[in-house]
Order: sequence, then structure tokens, then C-alpha cells
Amino acid sequence: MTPAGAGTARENGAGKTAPATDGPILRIDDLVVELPGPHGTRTRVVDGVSFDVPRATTVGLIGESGSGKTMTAHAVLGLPPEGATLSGRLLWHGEDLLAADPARRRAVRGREIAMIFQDPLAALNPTQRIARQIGEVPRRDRLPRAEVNRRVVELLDRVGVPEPERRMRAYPHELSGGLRQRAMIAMALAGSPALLLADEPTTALDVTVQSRILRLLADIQAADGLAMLLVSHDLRVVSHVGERVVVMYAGRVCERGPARDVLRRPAHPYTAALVRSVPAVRTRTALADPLPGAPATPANRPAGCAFHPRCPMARARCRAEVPEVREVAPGRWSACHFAEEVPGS
Amino acid sequence: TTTGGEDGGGSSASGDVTVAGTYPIESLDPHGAQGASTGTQLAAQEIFSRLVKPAADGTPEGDLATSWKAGKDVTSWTFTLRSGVTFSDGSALDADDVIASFQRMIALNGPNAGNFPGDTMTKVSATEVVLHSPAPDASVPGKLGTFYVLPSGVGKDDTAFFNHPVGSGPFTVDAFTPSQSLVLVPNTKYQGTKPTLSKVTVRNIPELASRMTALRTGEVDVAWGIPDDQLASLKSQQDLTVKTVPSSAEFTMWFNSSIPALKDAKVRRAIWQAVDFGTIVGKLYPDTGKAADAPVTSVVLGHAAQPAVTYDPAAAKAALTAAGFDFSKKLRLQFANDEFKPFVQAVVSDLQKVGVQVEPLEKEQAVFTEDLLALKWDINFQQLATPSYDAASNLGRLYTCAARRMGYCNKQLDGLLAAAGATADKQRRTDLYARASRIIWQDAVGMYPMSVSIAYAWNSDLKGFVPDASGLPDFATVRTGGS
Amino acid sequence: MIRMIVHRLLIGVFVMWGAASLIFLVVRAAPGDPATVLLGPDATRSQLDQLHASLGLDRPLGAQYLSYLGDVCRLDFGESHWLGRPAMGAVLDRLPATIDLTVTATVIAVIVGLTLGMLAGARPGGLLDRVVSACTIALQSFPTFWIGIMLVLVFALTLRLLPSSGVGSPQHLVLPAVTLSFPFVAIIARLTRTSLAETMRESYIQTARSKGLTERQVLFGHALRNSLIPVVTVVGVQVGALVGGAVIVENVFAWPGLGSLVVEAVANRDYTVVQGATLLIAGIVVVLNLMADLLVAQLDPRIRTGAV
Amino acid sequence: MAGITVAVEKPATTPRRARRPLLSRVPALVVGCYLLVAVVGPMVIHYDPVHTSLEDRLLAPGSQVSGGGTAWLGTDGLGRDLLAQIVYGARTAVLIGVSTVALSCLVGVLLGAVAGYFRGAADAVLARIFDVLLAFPAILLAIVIAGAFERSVLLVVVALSATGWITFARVTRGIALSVRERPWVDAARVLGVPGRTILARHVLPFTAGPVVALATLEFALVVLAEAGLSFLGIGLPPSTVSWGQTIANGKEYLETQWWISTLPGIALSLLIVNVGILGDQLTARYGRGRTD
Amino acid sequence: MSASERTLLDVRDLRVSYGGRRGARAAVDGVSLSVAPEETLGLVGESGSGKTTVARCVAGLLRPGAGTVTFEGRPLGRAGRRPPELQRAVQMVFQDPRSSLNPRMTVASIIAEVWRTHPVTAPEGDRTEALHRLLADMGLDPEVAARRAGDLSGGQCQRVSIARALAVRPRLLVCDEAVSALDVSVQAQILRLLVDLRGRHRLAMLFISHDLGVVHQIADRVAVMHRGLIVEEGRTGEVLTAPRHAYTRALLDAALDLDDPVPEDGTADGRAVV
Ligand SMILES: Nc1ncnc2c1ncn2[C@@H]1O[C@H](COP(=O)(O)OP(=O)(O)OP(=O)(O)O)[C@@H](O)[C@H]1O
Ligand SMILES: Nc1ncnc2c1ncn2[C@@H]1O[C@H](COP(=O)(O)OP(=O)(O)OP(=O)(O)O)[C@@H](O)[C@H]1O
Ligand SMILES: [Mg+2]
Ligand SMILES: [Mg+2]
Repeated sequence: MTPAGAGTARENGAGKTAPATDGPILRIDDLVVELPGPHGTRTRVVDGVSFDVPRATTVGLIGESGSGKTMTAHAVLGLPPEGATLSGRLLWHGEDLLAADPARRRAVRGREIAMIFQDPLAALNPTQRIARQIGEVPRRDRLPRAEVNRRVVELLDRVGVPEPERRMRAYPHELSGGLRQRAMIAMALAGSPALLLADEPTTALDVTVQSRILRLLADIQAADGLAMLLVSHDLRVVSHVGERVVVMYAGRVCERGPARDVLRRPAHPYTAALVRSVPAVRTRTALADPLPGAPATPANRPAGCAFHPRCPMARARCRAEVPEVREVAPGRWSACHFAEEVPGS
Repeated sequence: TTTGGEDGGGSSASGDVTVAGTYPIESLDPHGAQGASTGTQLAAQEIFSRLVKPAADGTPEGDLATSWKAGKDVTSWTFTLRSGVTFSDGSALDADDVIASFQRMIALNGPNAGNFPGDTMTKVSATEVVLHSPAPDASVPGKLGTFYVLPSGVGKDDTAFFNHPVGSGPFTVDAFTPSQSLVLVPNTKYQGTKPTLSKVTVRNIPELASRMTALRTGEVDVAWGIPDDQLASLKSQQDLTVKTVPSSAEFTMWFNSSIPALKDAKVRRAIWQAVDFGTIVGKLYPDTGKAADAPVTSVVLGHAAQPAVTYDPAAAKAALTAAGFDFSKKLRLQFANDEFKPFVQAVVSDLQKVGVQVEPLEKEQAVFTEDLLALKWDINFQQLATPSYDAASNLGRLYTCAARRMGYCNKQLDGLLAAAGATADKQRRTDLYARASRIIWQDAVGMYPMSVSIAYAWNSDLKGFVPDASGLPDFATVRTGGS
Repeated sequence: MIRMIVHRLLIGVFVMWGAASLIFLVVRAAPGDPATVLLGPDATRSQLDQLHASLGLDRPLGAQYLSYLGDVCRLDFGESHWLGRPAMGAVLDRLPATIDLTVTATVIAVIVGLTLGMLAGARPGGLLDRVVSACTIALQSFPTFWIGIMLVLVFALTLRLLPSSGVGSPQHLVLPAVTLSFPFVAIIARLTRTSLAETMRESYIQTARSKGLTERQVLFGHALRNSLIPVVTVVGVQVGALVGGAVIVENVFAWPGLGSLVVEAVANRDYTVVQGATLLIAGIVVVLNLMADLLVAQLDPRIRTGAV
Repeated sequence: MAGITVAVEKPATTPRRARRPLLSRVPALVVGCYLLVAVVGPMVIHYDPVHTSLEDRLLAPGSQVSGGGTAWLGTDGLGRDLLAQIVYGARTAVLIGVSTVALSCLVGVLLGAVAGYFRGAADAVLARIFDVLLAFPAILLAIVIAGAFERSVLLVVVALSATGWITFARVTRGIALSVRERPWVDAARVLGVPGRTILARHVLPFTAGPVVALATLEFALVVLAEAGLSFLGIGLPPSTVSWGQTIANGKEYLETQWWISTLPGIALSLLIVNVGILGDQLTARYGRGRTD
Repeated sequence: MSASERTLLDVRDLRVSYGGRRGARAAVDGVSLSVAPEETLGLVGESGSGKTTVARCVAGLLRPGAGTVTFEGRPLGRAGRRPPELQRAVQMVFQDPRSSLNPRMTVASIIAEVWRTHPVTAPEGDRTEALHRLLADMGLDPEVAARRAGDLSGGQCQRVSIARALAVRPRLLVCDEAVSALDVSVQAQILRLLVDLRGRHRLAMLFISHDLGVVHQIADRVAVMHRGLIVEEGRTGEVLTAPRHAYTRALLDAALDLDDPVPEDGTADGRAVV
């Protein structure tokens, strides 16, 4: 609602520092997404989220179901659900996309920022051959047909689809899950974007396929110098691909920083609990002491720190005061009043 | 008339006339299953000739026959044919064609054949034929109004012939689409006065409201069978002529005299008395209805006026009570046509006022006829026409003990009717039917509330149009005003 | 694809058998003897018997049924004694009028219905959507005979723009076809709206948007074709319903179609025509549904390749 | 992108929201009124369809009748009060509508649920019955049935139900087919809950919403179809008062005595419009065949 | 097998194919496995390998095309045709927590139905109290009894599902991806609950999961399925640390662990190695 960049943004520090030398490719600054709730209420499903995506870097966005990851990604692309209101700033190369006119936003989509969706079967049009869907962005440049087809074959080849000339004529349902996701990635790459938003790109896939797709994404990212925002609820995925992570809980950021540091030494009790609950595959780990209760949702977010009802360290202050995201160590940001006391940090 | 609505009214100047047919013309074969249907009759009388045809007032007049006379015992009738008559294809029409047509009609066993049970026709000479019947039959000339002469050699179901039939009537067929339209053009070989119209189109418009609309927009030039409530607004329209003619049809409400409740003539008379037919007819049929004064209408041979039955509910109630009538029993009043529902309901309403419970039962034609014959009713409503214009085919046929049509049996009546059927003497027959009518009337075999007139409305540009008592107007003599 | 067609054809044959049997049952169970209607109250016993024999009504029901099925297979419904001609001929005579009316009404309904549905469904909940919803509810709620009478009053009687009834010129077709198309427009519009609105919520629409397509490109390039799939099926079924279901409109406009033939034939107990007409209608319905299915398969590759 | 523009253009949807529920209750209220009139009306207004008063025929609305009362909505060609006919017609419409829908619903839901839940032969047979019945346009089949047998209200109900049940069966079958795959049904089966109980407790309740929505829409169709039959003069006996018959009776008086056809036409259309909207509301709420 | 009296569940040469006469595909193509009393067998494999199909056959929701499923030597027929005690002996927990519960029924009525179906398991005396005890056992508040699935969180739903299964005192619990749909933090709660209950009720479990880590945590033995066949079976530790079959190896290679945030001794963050 508020015009982007207006002074209403909460001071949470994110906007003040610009650690990357040449500036981040995308800076999300105090992003708020409100959705209409029941009885005319409005729910802040994304509440003051700020983080940067530096050039040629993969940022992992993790959090449990309903924490607002998808909503954040969609907001970046400018495709929130009907009736949503957005505020804050989305600085794309320093240009505020929220303030830009629709034509400009459309021009960015697909060309500069592309997206990969979770369920490739649902995200591909079932009545069109994949060649047509992949070629849609190149076709917008009024390239000759043969040229478009050549590009489609090239893209499919690039993402490791065998026999691209044949497969390009397939309908989505004629492909296996892995191939579909590859086609989806080819489609995202078709406009040579600078930032790739990948919303749970492997969740619907088998482990073996998942690892191959993740490797493919990492390869592409490295080769093209792409920036990538990888949305996932799976810590293991993010830990493998992400150089930085942002952890969300109930629509807010609770921690962000370099991936290895965050997962090794969490600076937020929620991150710590998440890391603890991931069992190892190759060694036998004991059952973790589970967090009590169910994850908070943006619709009924507890007062104060949203995590306090489940937090083993919660104190009176946590119940009353919403913690700011603050820099607790160089490059490490946490939204815990007592970040320094988190075990393992 | 051209088809568009935009130039509606003025088009009859071209010599084209469009007629709104109430009933569909399904077939042009006057001998077949559809032979008795109004649509087929309407078409057949323009395309074919008959030995004898009814004039507009119903009396028989010569068509192919120049004269006819009955044998002594009225079991045979001799017809003298007009000479020099040709079919529209130029071939001559002679006695062989007449005989062949008669045989074809009997062989097809359609409804018209039912008028001539056991009858045979023989040739005397090229210009004379004789019709023999097993029993004396004075109504033969009247009944022959439904017998049409086709060229000999037309097969039993010769569809090719009836696509472009060859006849000796005033018109020939230009185009025919069953149940939709029939286009007639003058027959250049017609023996009588040739029609001046260049084209007559009969369009089937079954829905009354549509028919009226088409008439008023000028899409059609002639329509008939118009209900009273429509007449006022038609009359107010300048370019339309509206006229009603008495027909042979009469509202006939037989009592089932075979059931205990209605066995007693006193009860039947009382019920008749209990209905205010004067008001009902006056209100519902101010133009096309007239209180009936005999079991057959005044246009029928054998009509004899009877004293009016006056409306007197009090007397009726008293008489019913006196006769021990069971008021708790519901009488079944059956009828078959939606159009009569208001009338039937009005009757039921009046009867209810004196405590007689009547349930109106509207039945599909098939069920109605079956139930009618099986006497599965207490009161039966019918609009009964006498197309032969001869009481023989109404009174003489329906009211005998043998006919068992309404459970009424009266030996004296049987005698009168038999005597009337066995003589060709007009005066004597009228007399005998008058005596029969008195018995029927006084015994209240049925209630006879109303004789029906047919209302016609036509474009005033049409000259020489004669409304027909049978609802089968002839267009041979019609001219358009423009010429 | 071929297998699907063969399968559907087999079902079609079965359906025709079922339809033939059903109509046979209904007609025979009905009270009222066709011979009495034909011959009138004056028929003699022997005349009735003779007609019964020639109608085949004197044989046991089973035998009648079997020979009836045999005749149906030969597309011969026998001689209509009511009309005095082969029943099939009488039925086929009515077919052109029915086809004219049905095709015209369908074309009107598809064009208007799709347009309205698209306008409404592209923006569910918008002003246009609500206006269209109101219109379609109204269109469906007024009895067709009522609409027909009103149109006649206005266009034939008052404005004298169009003929009120009958067949002949293209002008004759306008009022009945428009009347007939009214509820059909509503059905198509509502279905298109729902289907389009549902399609617009699909995630591949989001994908298309993420490629930077304009709303118009998304609508015409991705949403429309997919949202038409359920519409096609319903149009197929509805056109079938129009073939014989236009009775009321036919009645109001004196349109000599198949539907009114059935009504008249039922009243006259003409078994041959009732059977011939209803089975012809059933056959048309079956073929239309098959065509709709083939079209759906053409639109939806998942069905074409047997994946769904 | 829709979201952003929507958001900027329509800042607050709250005020309109507040008014909406009231307005959205209108259809239910109107339909309720009709039901009330159908049930109570005949007790308040006396009307005998058999009784005709020819002196009072074709009176305009508001005229005095010979008996001393006022014909608020005029009289018809037999002098019968139109208001009373509309009220009694409402009863017929509701009676036929409700009975037809109830019969169709009962048969359809039962067969649909059994076919959908148990699948197999029952399902195959039902599918073929659908195919056969759907080969006839519904109104045509109703006409053949209603035209062939002796007139009565029951006949009309049966004729209209002949195809009416199919929609119910289809919807129910669809829901049963999808619900039977739900884990809670599997859980009940693993527990050994008998098939009939599963059908009754775990499957059928989910058909209720869509079936109610469907019944509403079907009710509208039935009332329209009955009017259509009456218009053609098929089905109902003359002693029954029905809107369709009144409209048909009045169609020849349209230009001069417009009220005879128009008023019952309005009564009919008003009911259908409101039932239609109500049905849409219910459909929107319960979905067509959705289970949650 | 050394002692058939030591097996609880025995599946022999199970074959199932879907898709009718033509186009039939074997989803399970000759699977044999057994579960001893109080043992947990993990069943892992890729999507479509046939795990669910096996589970449904065991639970009696699916009739196998060939092969036998026996429980303590007695054949298990289809659900609903089993003798009551066998019916009770095998219960199942499903993947989707929310749709495992009839959304129209309250938790209380769900449990009441169980007791009505198997009166022997119904508590004597006050049922409300018994219900509350049962819910407490599952770590649920008594007030949950009056609620429906829609008003419960995913974790609560899954606890109610487990309560329903355990209300008839089963001997074998089939868990088909029972924790896969849950958030990680809740997943840990449910796993803890299952392990607790397994001990207290002396339950055997057929635990199906595609998450090798979870299986590693709680299964005694593990069977690896691939394309309708069991390609490897053995003690969990052995199979998952020293796989013999190439497919198992591929599966393990593909499986991700947290990108080595933990030193091998596992002490740094309290995740002790057992
Ligand atoms: N179209 C929508 N309308 C209303 N609320 C929505 C819609 N989509 C999401 N939400 C709500 O917004 C919140 C954030 O949802 P979001 O999809 O961003 O979560 P997520 O982190 O991506 O979760 P998941 O892991 O389940 O995908 C949730 O509480 C969800 O219920
Ligand atoms: N109802 C069904 N109809 C047809 N095929 C089915 C059906 N259920 C499963 N299949 C097929 O059977 C095979 C085995 O399926 P199953 O569900 O047992 O696998 P799974 O190992 O449980 O997979 P997942 O990990 O995806 O749950 C798959 O190829 C699947 O496509
Ligand atoms: Mg998401
Ligand atoms: Mg599975």
C-alpha cells in the first residue's frame, strides 16, 4: 500500500549497510505482503523481510511451511495473489521494482528475473508442446521460427535433456518428472536472466533426480554467473547449494548469513532446532529433542517474538518485544534478543 | 404474400394468397389414413373433384355428377357424370376413374372408407355409376362429400403420385412440404370457372397466437377458427374483414345413461337445468356460439327446433333430491381438447353450485376415443360435427341401441331413425328426424348447449371469399382487390 | 485415438440399442390404442383388427420387439398409418428445419456465450463479471415460451421487422433461433466463465506471467484453449438437447421441427413416428457427443494420447 | 501483477464487504417467501379452481368483482382471481419442484454413491444407463412420458425425474469416487468399519453440500420444465392450478389483458432468478463435487 | 527363515499390477518380506517403486494379484473380511495428516467409531475419561476431543491418526510416509512419539519412507525396493553404511546430508551419535 520506499519502513538495519563491493543485484528492503483474511481482516504473510542477493551468488531461503517463502519469491517477480498489497522496496540494480510501472515490471520478468516452480507438471501448460513454451520468450524478440527452434534445442541440450530435437515436440505429460523440471529450467533460462528464483525446485522429485537437478542448477549458476534465490524447506538442499541462507519463521526473517556459518553455529534458537532435527543418512543419529508445539503462521502470529512459545530460551522480553534483525557477528544477522546465548553459536 | 413481415398487407395485389392452416396437411391422399383430416380435406377439395360436394350452406351440389337419384329402397344411388372433364395432365376423366378411386378408398380402409361399410360401386356407362349399399342409406350424397376422384391406376401407396398429384380440381400442386406448406397454382384444364389467383399458399400455423399475429402483420391473408376473445381486436383492424358462419358442429355433452346415477331421465334433465348455458355461451362464445335448439345444428338436414331448457338451479336441485341423486358421487366429465377447457370448467363450476360434483378429465385423443367407446365416463364433452350435413350420420348413426354410444337405448327412437335412413324423401326424413330429436331432447340423452359458428377473418383486399360452414373454404372463386 | 473412437462407437451402438428399447417400452406401456385414433370412434371391430394386424400390434410383445429391433437396424421404422407414408420419410422431412434452427441457435449461443464468458472470466469478481452473471441468470430464468412471445410482440407485431412464425426465408429463422439460443447463451457463458476463472488460477498461468507475457497474451496464448475443453463437451451435449428439445420454441413459432413432430406423434399414438423421430434424435445426440469428445481430444493432448 | 494494481486501485474493500452479506441474503429470503406463500397462502386466500365467475372475466388488476371483493391482480378468461391462481400456482410449483427434486435426489444420490463407492459392475451399469438416458433431450423424454400417460401431478413428477436424477447421480458418483480414495476412508476400512457405515458416515456427508446446491438449481429447472409442459398442454390435469397453465391460458390475451400471462410469468421468473442465485451461492460455497 | 513362530507379518512373493487386463503394469513384482514381533522394518525406495502398494496389501486395502500375506501364520484377507482380532492386529498411519481424518467428524466421534466397531477394545466405564487418557498418551490436550481435522495442526492430526490406530491395540503398525508431509520440527515430534509408543505397546512397525535419514534413525532392519522388487535387505546400519546392491548405493549417493556442518565425532552441536 505505502508507496515504495516511504519513510514507514522499520529501521532494521538491512538498508544501511551494503557489504558487497559492487552492490547486490537484488535488495529486498522491508518487504511487506498483506493478504485479505477472513472478515475483512488483512494478514501480513510477509512482514518486513529484508535481505540481499549478491551477483552470481546462490541465496537459500528456508523455513517451514507457511513461513512466507513462496510469497517473498512471488513478490520479487511481481506476481502476488489477487488482492495482495505490497510495500517496502525491491531494488533491482538499484531500481525499485515496486514503484515501476507494469510494463517495466513485465519487461523484467522472464528476461532479467526468471522463475522455476515447484511442481513442473502443474507449472507447464498441458496443451502445448514444450518447445512452444520454452520458445515463448525468444519468440517475443520476433526471431525467425528456425532460430527460435534452434535456441530451444540448445537450451534443452544445455539442461541435459537427451535427444532434444525429439523431446521438444513432447507434451509435458509425456516426460518424466526429472525431464519436466529440466524443461522448466530451460524455459527459465530462455530469456538469459540475471536472477533465477527457484521455488522448491526439487521437492516433487526423487532423491536421485533431485541431486542431479541440484547439480545442474549449480553448474548453470556457476557457468553463467547467475544469481539464484533457492526457496526450500529442506535444510540439506540449501546447505549444498546455497552460499548464503535466509531463515524465515511466520513471515519474518529470523536469521541470515553465510550458509556454512549459519548451519554450523546458528544464531537463532529456531535455526538451531531445525538443524538438530535433520537426521543424518550415513550415520545413525539419535532422535532429537523436538520443539514443542506447531509452527506459528502469519495469520495467528504470537505477540513479541513469533517463536517464543516454542523457544527453550524464551523470557519475558521475548513475549513483549518483537526482536529486530541485528548483526550479531560480522555478516551474521539474527532476530533473537539473546542471539549470543544460542547453544552452538 | 411474400414471407417478410415488412411489406405484409399490401402483397395480395399480386394475386398471391397465403392461408393460415390450423391443422397440418400431412398427406395429399384423400383416400388414406389422413383422408378425413381437415388439412387433407382442405387440400383435396382444391386439387381433386368429387361426385357431389357440399355448397357453402351445406346442401349437396353437383361437382363431377350433374345429377343423382336414389333407387326405390334407397340401397342404390345412380350418378350421372359431367362430360368433357379432364385431369390436369389432359387425360379424360370417366366412370372408370370414379370406380377405381372408390375401390382404392375402400381398399385403403382409411377413415373415409368407414362411411361406406359394405358399399360397392359399379359402372353403368361411361357417364353413369351406381353406388350400392347393403342397407338403405339416404345420406349417401352427403357422405360422398369426402370421396375424391383420382386417375385410375394410382397405386395404394404411390408416394410419387402425391408429390405432384394429377387431379381435376381448380388448382394443382406447385410445391408441397408435409405439415409445413402447400403451394397451389391454378389448374389450366379445370372444367369450371378457372381461379384468378396466381398462387395460394397454405401455411400450417398450429399455434393460435402465432396465427393471429401472422394475420395481423399481414403475413397471411386468411385465417379461421378464431376464438371469440380475439375477434374484437381483429374487427378493429381496418384492413381485415371478420365474419362468422354457422357450422354443422355442436357442443354435445352426452350423459352415460347406463350408469345408475344417470339412468333416470329426470336426473339428466335436472343436471341440464342446473347449468347456466346461456351465460356461459354468451360470455365465452359471444360471436361464435349460439344456444342450440336441437341435437343437430340448423344447417344439417333433419334439424328441428326444440323448446329451450331454462336455467333453474333451484328446480334442478329439488328435482335431483327428489330423484334420490347421490350428491357425494363424483361424475367424470371427459374431454379431449385443451381449447374446451374453459367451457368445461364453467360447466363444472355451475354444477358444483347445486352440489353435483364433477371432475373434468382432459384426455389425450387416443385415450379419449378408447374410453368414449368403452363408456368409461359419466359425461362426455365433444364438439360433434356433421360433415355430411345429414342427420343420418349423426342421429341415425350414434343414437341407436346398437351403436351403444351413450348407454341410451330407446326402441321407439331406433324405429324412427331406421325409417328416416330408409327413405330418400327429404320432407319425410326431416319429419322423422324432428320426432327423433324431440325424444333425444326430452330424454336429455345429452346436453346440447351450443351450436358453433366458425369465425373467419381475411384481408379485405380479397374479394369473393366465402366463409365455409365446414371450415374448408374454397379459394377457386377468390380474387384479389388489386385487379 | 483410433481405439478411443472405436470404443466410443461401440458405446454408441449400445446406447442406440438402449434408446430403442427404452422408447419401445414407454410407447407400448402408454394407454391408448393407435388404431382407435386412426380410425376414429366409428371404426368397426373388423376394421380395428385389420389395422392392428397391419400395424403388427396383434403379435406378442416379444415378437414385436424383435422385429422392431430388426427394422431399426435397417433404419426402417415402418409405415406411419397416421401420416400414410413411411415414418422415416416423415421424420427426415422435418430434419432440415430442425438443423437450420439448431445450427443457427448454436452459432449465436457459441459466439455470444463465449464472448460473455470470456469477458466475465478474465476478471472474476469484477464489475463485468457481475453484470454478465446477472444477465445469464436472467436469460436462464425466463421461460423460453415467454421470451418467444415477447420477441414476437416486439419484433413482429409492434416493429413489424420480422415474421412472427413459419419457415421460408432467413428472416423467419431469426426469432426462433434467438429465443432458442437464450438459455444456451447463458449456459455457455457461465461455463466459460467458471472454466476460465479456474484455468486462470492454474500454476501454468503463473508460469506464463513469469515469462513477462501481457495479460492478453496469457489469456489468449495459454488460458483460453485450456478453459474451452470442458465447454466443448457441454456444447456437444447441449446441441444434442436442442435437436429435439426445442419443442416449445417450435410451438411458439410454428417451426416444423422434429420435436413438435414427436409431440404430435405421441398424441396420435403413432408408434412408428415416435420411434423413428426419437431414435434419429438419439442418434444425432450420440454423434454430436462423439464429435465433442474428438474435439476435446484434439484440444487436450493428454486425452489424445490416452494419458488421462 | 494483478495483485499490485488491484492493491493500488482499491485500497479498502472493507466498507463494501459490510453491506454484502445483507444483499446476498435476499435470494434466500425471496425463496423463503415463496415457500411460505406456497404453504400458508392457500390457507389464507380461498380459491377454488373449479369455480368460475363469468361475469367477472378479464377484469383488470384492482377491479371490483361481482361478489364484492377486489381482484387485486385481475381475473382471467373465466373470471377466476389471478392473485389466487398465483398463490395456488406457487403451491403446485413448489410441490412439483420439491417432489421431483426429492425423488431425483433420492434415486440419484443413492445410485451415484453406490456406483462411485463400490465401483465395479454397479458403476459400469450406471454409466451405461446415463449414456442411454442422455441420448434423449430431457424435455423430449418428459414430453413423451407425460404425453403418453394419464394426466396427473405424479406423472409430471415422474416424467421430470426420469432424467432429473442423472445430474444427482453424476455429481454424487464423482464425489464418492474421489472421497473413496481419501485416507480417512482407507483408515476406516483398515479398522474394519462395515461398507455401509463407511458409505453413510465417511462418504455421503461430503455429497451434501454439492447436492444441496445442485438441488436448488435443479429445482429451478424443474419448475421451468413444468411450466413448459403446461404451456404445451401436457401433463397436469385441468383441475390443478399451475403458473404454466395460467401463462398458456393468457397468451392469447397478451395484448389486451396482459396481466393474465405477465403476472404469473413474473412470479415464475422471480422465483427462478432467486433460486438460481441461491444455487450459485451454494455452489460457490460447497463447490461442485469438491470435498473440503 | 529360522523360526516362523518368530515372524509376525510374513509377505510371500507378493505381486500386484494395476490397469486392468490390457496395459497392466506390475507395481509389485514378487516381493517377500517379514516383520518380527516388536521389530521395525524400514522400507525405502524411490517414488513408484511399490512401497505404498505393499503397505496397502498388508493393510488389506488392496487385493494382491498373487502371493500371500500372513500374520502369525494366519492369512490376512481384505480389510473388512478379516476376523476381528486380525482386523485389529494390523493398523495403518497415512501420509497426509489432514485428510487422514474425516473433516466432518470430531476427534471424539472418530475414536468413538473405533470403539463401536471393535467393542472388545472399548474401555469399561467412563469413555470420556478413557478418551482423554488416550489423547494424553499421544501428547494431545483433552480439548482436542471436540475439534475437527480442520481446526488441528498437521502434527495434531497425525497424533489423532496414531491414536485411532492404537485405540484397537494393534500388534503391527504400518506407517506409509507417516512423517513426510510434516514440517521438520513437527516431524521430530511424531518420530519421538512413534518410538515411545513402539516401546510401550510392544509394537512392530512397517515403516515406509523415502527419507533414508529417518529410516536410519528408527528402523531395526531395512528393505530397499526398486521397480517392484526388494533389491537389498538387512540390518539398517549395515545396509546404509555398506550397501551391497548398486541401486542402494546410488540411492545413498544421491541422498544429501547437511553439508558437513558437524565434525565426524558429532559432539559439536549436541547431535550425539548412538
Ligand atoms: N493465495 C493465497 N491466498 C491467501 N493466503 C495465502 C495464499 N497463498 C499463501 N497464503 C498464505 O500465506 C502464507 C505464506 O505462504 P507461502 O506460500 O509463502 O509459504 P511457504 O513458505 O512457501 O510455504 P510452503 O513451504 O508450504 O510452500 C501462508 O500462511 C499461507 O497460508
Ligand atoms: N491406483 C493405481 N492405479 C494405477 N497405477 C498405480 C496405482 N497406484 C500406484 N500405481 C502405480 O504403481 C507403481 C507403484 O506405486 P506405489 O504407490 O506403490 O509406489 P511408492 O513406492 O509408494 O511411491 P511413492 O514414493 O511415490 O509413494 C507406480 O508406478 C504407480 O504409478
Ligand atoms: Mg511455498
Ligand atoms: Mg507411496
